[in-house]
Amino acid sequence: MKYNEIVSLKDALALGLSKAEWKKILKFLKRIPNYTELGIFSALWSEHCSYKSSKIYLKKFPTKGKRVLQGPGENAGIIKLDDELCVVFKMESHNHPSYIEPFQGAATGVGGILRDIFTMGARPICLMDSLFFGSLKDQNMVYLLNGVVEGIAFYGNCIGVPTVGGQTSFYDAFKDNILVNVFCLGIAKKDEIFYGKAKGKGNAVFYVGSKTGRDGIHGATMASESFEDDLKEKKPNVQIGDPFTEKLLLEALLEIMKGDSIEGIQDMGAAGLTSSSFEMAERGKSGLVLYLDKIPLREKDMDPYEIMLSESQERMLMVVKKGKEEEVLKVFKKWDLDAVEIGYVTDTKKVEGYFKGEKVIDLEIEPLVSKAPKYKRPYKKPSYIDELNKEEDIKIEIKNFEKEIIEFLQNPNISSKKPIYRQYDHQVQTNTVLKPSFDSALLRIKGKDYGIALTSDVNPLWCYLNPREGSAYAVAEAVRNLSCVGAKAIGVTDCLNFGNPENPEVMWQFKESIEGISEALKFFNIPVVSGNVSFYNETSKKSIWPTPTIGMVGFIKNIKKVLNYERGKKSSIYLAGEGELRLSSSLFSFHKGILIGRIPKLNLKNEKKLCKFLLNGFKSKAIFGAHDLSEGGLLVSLVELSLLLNSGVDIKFSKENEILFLLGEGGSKALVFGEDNKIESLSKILEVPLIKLGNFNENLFSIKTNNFKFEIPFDDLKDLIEKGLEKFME
Amino acid sequence: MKIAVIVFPGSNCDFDVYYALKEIAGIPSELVWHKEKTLKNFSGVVLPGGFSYGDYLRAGAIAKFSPIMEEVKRFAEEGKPVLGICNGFQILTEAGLLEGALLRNRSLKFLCQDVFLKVENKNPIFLKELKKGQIIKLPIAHMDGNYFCDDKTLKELIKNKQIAFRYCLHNGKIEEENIKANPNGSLYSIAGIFNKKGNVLGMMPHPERYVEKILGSRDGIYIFRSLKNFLMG
Amino acid sequence: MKAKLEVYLKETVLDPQGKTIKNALKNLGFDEIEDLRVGKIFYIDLNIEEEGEARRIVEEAAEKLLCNKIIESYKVYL
Amino acid sequence: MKAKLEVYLKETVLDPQGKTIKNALKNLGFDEIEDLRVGKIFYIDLNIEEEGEARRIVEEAAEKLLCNKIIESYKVYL
Ligand SMILES: Nc1ncnc2c1ncn2[C@@H]1O[C@H](COP(=O)(O)OP(=O)(O)O)[C@@H](O)[C@H]1O
Ligand SMILES: [Mg+2]
Repeated sequence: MKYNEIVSLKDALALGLSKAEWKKILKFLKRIPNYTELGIFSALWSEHCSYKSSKIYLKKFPTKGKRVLQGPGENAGIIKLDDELCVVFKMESHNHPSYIEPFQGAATGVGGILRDIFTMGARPICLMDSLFFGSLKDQNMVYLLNGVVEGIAFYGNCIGVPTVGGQTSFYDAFKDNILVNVFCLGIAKKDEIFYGKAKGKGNAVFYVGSKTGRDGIHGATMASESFEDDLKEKKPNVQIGDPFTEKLLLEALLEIMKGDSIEGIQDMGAAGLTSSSFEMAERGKSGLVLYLDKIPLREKDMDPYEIMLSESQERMLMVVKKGKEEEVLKVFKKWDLDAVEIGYVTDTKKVEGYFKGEKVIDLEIEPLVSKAPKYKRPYKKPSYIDELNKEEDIKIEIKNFEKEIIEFLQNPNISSKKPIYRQYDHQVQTNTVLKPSFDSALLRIKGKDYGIALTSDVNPLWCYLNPREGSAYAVAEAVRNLSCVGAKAIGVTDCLNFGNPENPEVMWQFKESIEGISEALKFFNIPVVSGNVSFYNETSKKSIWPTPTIGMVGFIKNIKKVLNYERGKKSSIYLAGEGELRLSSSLFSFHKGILIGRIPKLNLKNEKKLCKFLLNGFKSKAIFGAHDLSEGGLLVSLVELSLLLNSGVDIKFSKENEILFLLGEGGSKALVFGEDNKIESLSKILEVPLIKLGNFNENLFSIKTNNFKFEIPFDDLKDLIEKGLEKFME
Repeated sequence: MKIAVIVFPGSNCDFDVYYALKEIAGIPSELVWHKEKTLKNFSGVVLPGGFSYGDYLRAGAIAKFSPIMEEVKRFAEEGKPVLGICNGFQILTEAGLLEGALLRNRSLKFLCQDVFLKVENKNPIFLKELKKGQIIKLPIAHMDGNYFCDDKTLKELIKNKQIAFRYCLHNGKIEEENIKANPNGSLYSIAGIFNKKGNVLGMMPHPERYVEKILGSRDGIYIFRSLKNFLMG
Repeated sequence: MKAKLEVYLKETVLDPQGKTIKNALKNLGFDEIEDLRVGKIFYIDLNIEEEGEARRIVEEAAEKLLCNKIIESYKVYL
Repeated sequence: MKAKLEVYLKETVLDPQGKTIKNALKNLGFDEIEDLRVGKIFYIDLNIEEEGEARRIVEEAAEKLLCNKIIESYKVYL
């Protein structure tokens, strides 16, 4: 179809719009759009750009707070650190592209989130990646895992932003729709932030970065559809990442931003030039005139439709203050980058596009952005919820304890993620105080006493069994993970990965999940400042498990004083905290192929109490180090603690239900070590239950109970725990 | 006395090196853009790590043509200190200022991890503060760190005492075929080499990453302190 | 017999590596070079001598493993 | 005119990538593949038509930039 041809309902349907939406377009325009304009509607009204199914729910999130400088709605959210500095962060999904081409899909996911951060004037200082795959028994999954990890490594390492943490899970619910969520955080001076606003009538609009090709045309629409058998047809859309060009773009922009020449700037992400131009004009309450023949092209004969919808990477749209054009061009020239004036700002509240002298786009902004459709989609509680949520806990018989544990520790869900994060440069920029393997990554800020901590959490199995409580648990776990390194939560970004919102059962999961997250965040008083919704993670009518990834940022006042892991080896190991333990819904039972029974009850008050105990303990130097209990329960937590301190442990206890105590999951608990008497008295003061479990023990990892014994030389344990994943990544 | 830290397009450890030199080791330093043509006011130069030109083609291959490299060559000839770290090492080999080449890691994967290094020889510029045979811990972060040269060159390197560091186990044992002792598969476990004169050092591990206790180790400071003492005379 | 398999990015796919190398060559004064793209080449030794069979095997290896058909194409030379 | 430049590791240099790929192919049942080595290929468009001249330019680009002669060799095809 030709770019300036008048379209019909049939074309609208083909571009993923509904009949009702087509009617709405006609009503807004009072005329019939041409093909380019229709393409713009279809992109901006897609789920991915418009949040049409999620908007009404996202309002429930708490978004305000003393430290919040920018909440949801901009390229990224901003939280104040002190009177000078702030952090700018966001998380995004690149699920569909990563399934189609894992290396490039994941790489461009990293590239995209980095741009969201540095367009705001912040220098990106770290990345995290949250990955969800199907079981590695499937050869294709092994291919996807390796491709995704190498893609993230390729982009992040090259551009020089450390990947300091993340999470990785393997459940077959993700076998046809893997999830790749990437988090990025940057740091900026508080009063040197740039926004995606087109302001100042007559100001020039610049296009900067790589040339435009046909890659990714209609990526946003693709991310708003389920996978069906026509997957192959969608393949030509693959975008290629060029981290070297992005590094130049990053340095050039940060250099320009030191001056006073930029009025507003935005990354060309999903829906490329379309979303960046409309959104910038919307935020600036202005209009834009664009000359599409001026866009630097990589491929011959591209038409306005393709130009407006291309998702070529490493590009930005920028509004430059009058008289500063030369200044800007000079810097881009230094960095060997294309920068071209392609139009100017108006006050018409319209985006007007010209091509070969013909006006091919003449669209008011409001209908496309703020008046885009919003849906309150029907929802319905899925039948599996009641079937699976059995009250009675399951019982697991273990005959050969040692053998079963050795097997369990090699389950990729439990096994060390080192074969992944070893491929990520996690130290470049020399701020990384705690590397991957700790509950949270910890970064110092050069020239400051304080530091920041980061974690990314969600347990999809629990969110499946109970979307509301499971999601609240994700928040609780994140808070706990921050507390385990002595940091207090200051802000959240999220990436809400769900199935098809047109399916009422998925919509129910979504609504429940959002409510669970909101309640928990309100309880802890943590604001959401940015996020992303990824719907349509569905193949042939099968949706993924609900997976609301929580990316949480923490603050630590005096980073030098807090951590004392080295001194820890001489102290006792305690289990602190409380809460219901269950075997049903534990990873161990899942590992054994059992998936039935409700998840353990969450008690946010207990969580808060534990976190207070941890933070106070660090501050008063009672606690030298801590590690929380999560997937795999006490046993796995002990193994991980042992690896963190590079030392075995000697644990003895007797309990009524020892399997439950060792492998059950639930509640708010952490292992702590430090000054024994101080820990004990603090636990009394704060009324946090405490059990002494044993000590560290150089060469041997040993757990003895009345009925069970697990003993293994520390070096063997180290090999064992890496092998589970390593064997798929060699 | 001042050290130049060269910034190539795609360098990403430039600021880290500058920070370690200036703020931690206390050596006056400056970042210098690769298109500059003179290092007149400097007494030493560091080529930092990163991905110059994206490591496209071969790591370091394109950067060797940067205008500033003429000056780096002059420094090398005149006996002034030249230190190449990671990508900087790769650039020095590509430019022919150091022998050999750095191939893809044997595992074909990027490796970011701590390694143990044995100080193989003495050197008055870079290793004064270290003893021959001493074991230090530094991190590596690279895709192409697998050192290679032909037999004849290797013999020469050994004979001329041009090997600076070799990868080893924590107890100092060198095992070329053991991935734990020689993670990238380097020939003769070579982690860093000098030129014949001993004023050019190229090394894959990153000393600038371990100069502060808060980051886990200070073993990298020895190299910068040696350099400082040498330059201050 | 010996075979060569060339694997290259499809025309429409961005080749950042080729672009950067081309620019480097231009800076070195190679004005005659209009365009440059980078591909991979596999030199394969086969323990069979029949051409048709050899081609079939290399093509299968390309389809199965060596060529990522989403972004690449390939050619076999015997 | 168009030229192709093949750049490959010298025989004496270990090619871990080639080895890994060969093993992967063996695992897929490609028993006919005895050996496999990986090289790079550059597809070059030149704005000249004279063969000798084209060859000279591509060779010069190889010598200067595209081939590291410590580890690699090259061949030009027009
Ligand atoms: N994909 C990944 N990228 C980087 N680091 C990861 C990744 N997956 C896991 N990690 C790291 O491995 C460690 C263990 O992860 P996880 O078990 O999810 O921790 P927790 O249960 O404390 O949230 C953490 O330090 C985490 O940051
Ligand atoms: Mg944890």
